[in-house]
Amino acid sequence: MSGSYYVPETSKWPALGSAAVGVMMIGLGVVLVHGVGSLIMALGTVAVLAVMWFWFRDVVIESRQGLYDAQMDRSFRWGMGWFIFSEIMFFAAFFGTLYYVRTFALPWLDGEGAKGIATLLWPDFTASWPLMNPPDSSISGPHDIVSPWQLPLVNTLFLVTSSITLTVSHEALKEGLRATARNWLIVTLVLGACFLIVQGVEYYEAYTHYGITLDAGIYGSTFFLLTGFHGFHVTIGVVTLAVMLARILKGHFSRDDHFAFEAGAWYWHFVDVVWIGLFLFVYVF
Amino acid sequence: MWNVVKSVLAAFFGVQKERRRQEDFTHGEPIKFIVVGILLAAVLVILIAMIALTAAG
Amino acid sequence: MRAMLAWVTGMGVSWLLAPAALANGWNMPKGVTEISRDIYSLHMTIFWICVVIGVVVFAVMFYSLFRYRRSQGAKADNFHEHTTVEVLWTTIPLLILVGMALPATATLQRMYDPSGADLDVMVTGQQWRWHYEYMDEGVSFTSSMSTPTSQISGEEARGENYLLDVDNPLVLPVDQKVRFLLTSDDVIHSWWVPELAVKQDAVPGFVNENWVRIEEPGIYRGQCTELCGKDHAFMPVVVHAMEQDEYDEWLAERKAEAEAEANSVDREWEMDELMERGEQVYGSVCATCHQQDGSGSGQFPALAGNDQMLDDVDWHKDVVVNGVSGTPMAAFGGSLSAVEVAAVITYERNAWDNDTGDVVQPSEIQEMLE
Amino acid sequence: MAPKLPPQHPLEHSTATTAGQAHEHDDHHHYGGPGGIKRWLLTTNHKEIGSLYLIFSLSMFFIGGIFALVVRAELFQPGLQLVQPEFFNQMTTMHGLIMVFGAVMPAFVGLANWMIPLQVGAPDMALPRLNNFSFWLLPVAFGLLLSTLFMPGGAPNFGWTFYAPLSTDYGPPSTTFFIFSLHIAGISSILGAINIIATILNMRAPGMRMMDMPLFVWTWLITAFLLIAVMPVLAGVITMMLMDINFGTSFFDAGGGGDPVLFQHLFWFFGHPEVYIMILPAFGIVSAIVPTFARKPLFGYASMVYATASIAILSFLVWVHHMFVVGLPLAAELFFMYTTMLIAVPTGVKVFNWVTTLFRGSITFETPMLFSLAFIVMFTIGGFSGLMLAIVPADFQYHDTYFVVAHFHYVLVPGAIFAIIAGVYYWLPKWTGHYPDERLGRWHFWLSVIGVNLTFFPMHFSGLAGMPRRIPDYALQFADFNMVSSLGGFLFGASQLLFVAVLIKCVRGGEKAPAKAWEGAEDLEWSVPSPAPLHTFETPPDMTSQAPQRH
Repeated sequence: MSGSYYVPETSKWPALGSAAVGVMMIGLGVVLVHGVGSLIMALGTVAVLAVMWFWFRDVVIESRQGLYDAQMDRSFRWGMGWFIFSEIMFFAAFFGTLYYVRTFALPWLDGEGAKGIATLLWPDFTASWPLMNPPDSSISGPHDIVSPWQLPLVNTLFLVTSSITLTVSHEALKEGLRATARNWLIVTLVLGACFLIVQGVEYYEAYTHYGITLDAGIYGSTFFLLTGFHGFHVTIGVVTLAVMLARILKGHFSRDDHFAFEAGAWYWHFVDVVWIGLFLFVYVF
Repeated sequence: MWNVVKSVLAAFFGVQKERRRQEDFTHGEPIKFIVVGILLAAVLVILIAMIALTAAG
Repeated sequence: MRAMLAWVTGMGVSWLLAPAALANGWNMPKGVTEISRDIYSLHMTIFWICVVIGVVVFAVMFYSLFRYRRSQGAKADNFHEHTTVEVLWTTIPLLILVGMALPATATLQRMYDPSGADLDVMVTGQQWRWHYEYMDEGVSFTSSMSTPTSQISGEEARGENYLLDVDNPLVLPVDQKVRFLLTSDDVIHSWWVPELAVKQDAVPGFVNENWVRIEEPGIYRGQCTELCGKDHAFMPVVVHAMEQDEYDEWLAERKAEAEAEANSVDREWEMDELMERGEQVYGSVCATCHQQDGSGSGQFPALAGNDQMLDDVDWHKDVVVNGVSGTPMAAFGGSLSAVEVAAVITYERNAWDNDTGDVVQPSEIQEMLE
Repeated sequence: MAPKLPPQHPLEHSTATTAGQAHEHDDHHHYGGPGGIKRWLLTTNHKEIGSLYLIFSLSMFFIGGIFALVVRAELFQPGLQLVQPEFFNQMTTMHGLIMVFGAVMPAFVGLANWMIPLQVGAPDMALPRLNNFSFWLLPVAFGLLLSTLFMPGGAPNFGWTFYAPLSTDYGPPSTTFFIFSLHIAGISSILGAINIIATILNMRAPGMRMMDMPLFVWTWLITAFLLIAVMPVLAGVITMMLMDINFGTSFFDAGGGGDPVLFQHLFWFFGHPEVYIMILPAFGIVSAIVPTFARKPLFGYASMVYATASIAILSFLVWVHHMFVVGLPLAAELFFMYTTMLIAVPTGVKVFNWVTTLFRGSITFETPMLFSLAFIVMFTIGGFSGLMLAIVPADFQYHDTYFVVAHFHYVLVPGAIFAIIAGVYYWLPKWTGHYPDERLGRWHFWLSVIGVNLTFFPMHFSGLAGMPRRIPDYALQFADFNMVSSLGGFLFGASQLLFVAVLIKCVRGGEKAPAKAWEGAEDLEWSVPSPAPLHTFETPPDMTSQAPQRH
């Protein structure tokens, strides 16, 4: 008897995908280093997106054909689970940076703690968080900060609510209530989009009115590093969920076969949890 | 529970009787071992940190 | 099998030779401080522990390889567990490690106690030289490698202290606790003198502490040990340890020089004086990058015939005093005196057929520094 | 852990699969896939991808090796003869980067691709298309990295550890491209590791429990976990570098409130587990080879698993031992000294287990065994110098000298690389159906052993005598050591050409190997024919009857 595990035939998407990634990264590098070549970068990016489209399309087709058994399903689950773990570690590096800067570097520069003698070099520096006046006086710090209790709080509500609506949608899908699932997924998407818009407004405010910029010292650096990569991940999540909506509209997914939706939901919850961390440690404390 | 702790400690030490190991792997729930393992690893880290902090004065 | 035996013999011989070799000066120096001797003894203790463990383990291994050859008809046993042995070979190493950790901790505690220093020296790493400042004494100078490039390229025979000679060594008194405060103006450097057992990174923007109490007068040589760019190999450290009275004399001389120089800032300097002083400063500070003949190399621009520099004296002064951010050109306003800066600028504007005739007075630079 | 569900026929491909099984020996028109270059570009087969990884790794090994020989040639005598310091620094940097990310890691991934499905009785890797993607990212990444050599300002010249601010404020313009090439290589590693974990956890033959898995599988499971945990941290830190270089942030600049040392913390939080990523699979390979040629079960299988896991966990707690002289609070130095010393215990256990496996065996000395035995001895020597380096006060003298260079080359060359070579000799019969040439293999072995020791043993002495790392020129008292090292380096490099000769010969022909190519070999891969057909275990082997295993 033949085995049941689906081993796909040859596929051109992986090789094309890596070529596309190469073009995109080289393009980005040329733009950053030489200030030209945005066309190469754009081409590469489009190619990457196209490859993703076709690759996932193949997977969807195979899934629709019923080629995937329960073991394959588990492989996808392990794969997605560990992928999210890798994303957690990516953010862990950034949270670690924030922690290190606030707990060690800044107090040391100000003369506190085991290596406080560094204050010899920065006699006028006083540590504070958010850091308004960086040690080097030629770097101008922000002159105002983002209050956590305005836009960030709104965004927190958006994202937490969206996690709940997504769960409702998921439960509905598990019950086979496709229309309900669709409606709640739309609500989730709207909330996600609202989050991104509000984040955009906040960035605009920060840059133009508060003087929080990438080159405003370590506060601006960590602020944009963390919120920026988070926002990028939210964008990916929104796109993923939009694809899931399209698939629901096309009649994909059944009560017990909808791992793509579930994977998207895992990802969304991960993005939500990271935001809670951000809200607490970037904005509140 | 005590058996789980003992097994995890044995694993930390790296020596375990074959019979006990077989038991753990046939009857034990992996999640218990993982949780206890993480907790005891944290204890070990804290212990070493305490020693280091004491020595550093 | 003969090959096996050759290998066993070879390994055995090298293990026997290793300690013998160590006795012949291939080893870590014992050094001239209490800490360095402590470190040496830690080093030798752990070394011998490793040798003993290695001899035992490899003896069992090679015995097994020899005794249980299949070509000699050895039949394989089937055992694959033995709790007692396993407990033993986990516990014993653990105990040995605890035994090693105790003296290591004690030594480290002493190394980390810079309190009660008699003298503070600020050591600043720069690409690619060291700057020393005797804090509270008003004495400071840069120390650059003095091995000529002709020796490096092989045109001239290499001297005894090839790559390990500097123009101005760090002078320290013996039997005094000297505290080092280490920092850097550009990248991370590391200040190391093996015989003083001091190796400490110099990190830009931060200050590291270390200390030494040298017991014997002498000249001790070391090198930068953190990759810091192209001339990483060419920034040696030389410490000249002197008896207290000799040191005091040296310091007094240096102080007098510094004072004289400070007083001379306001007076009008002659071209010749500035050129003479400038050539000396240029050779010690600028020549590693811009070359002795001002021809530059790679990313370092030529100064001979450099139109931007020659046309705009203010720009020239600004570059030397404040550096150029985003390039290796450091701000020398902090580490050179006003006289030195004025001298080197004058030199650069008149040497190598630049011949502008410009004279930059120390007073102008002093103004910029304030 | 993963009870196999009753096999079902896939809807579309049942005919193809059945046909495939009938023509198992006939690789080329199997599945009607493309031939020629396209076959290799588009393949989803774990064996083909494994071969691609191994060939890629071998070419990188030679490129990185040539860079090392440039370094050794310059260091043959004092003075600057061949290259200028700028280029010398590029060579040391590229040598390190290529060897770590381009040679050793892909070699292990290649072996994992080939052997893990065979050792756990799986038809392929869990996610075959992703597998192909992981591989083809590598040529892109390293093509980009190598191209930096031809960029204005030259290639990265700040060491493979690329400490800020030398790499950020003072790096060449190509640094941005170097960062992107590492990003791509990192994505490749993460995806590869995810695939390996999913394969091990989900694709084992029915009845094969975790504690029945061969140690190569176990060590790779743990390695894959380490990869997924730390490669993203590397991605994070190089992203921060990128921003410091191009967007004016101040993560590693005290003037803006950052800290250059933060870079080192993040880098080594990745870097230390990375070191074990490069040695744990080697432990697995040696743990397969030693029992085979001692014809005796591995001593202490369970403790080997535990030791591997403890080494992996401890690897997250020791990163600061790379930074003992950077200026850290005393408590930190002590904590990391204690944890580092602890690692010696599980590592020692491994060595003791191997030696005890030899004890009262019935030993023969085929080439894979010779390399494994050399691994045990010389890895242990590297372990000893590692233990010495853990003693913080002594490390103040050893740090950044050739003693460190000697240490990590002992664990990486006769450690990781010898294990890879041993694994290749061991599994070549399974891959090609022919035994590798034993005579050439022995020459390769002895010349390598002599070359390696001539190269790296004197470095202990030059380091202790005070020679710093990464210098293109040195004081006269180090001249003899360096001359010997350089001669050894060229001997070792040249003797690797023999390896290529063995490989080519073995692929083209040689003594035919049976399914069980080595008398004492026990694992599942030896139950399939040699050479292994393109598709194996399409029907999973039932392992339930086989328990208890020999472990």
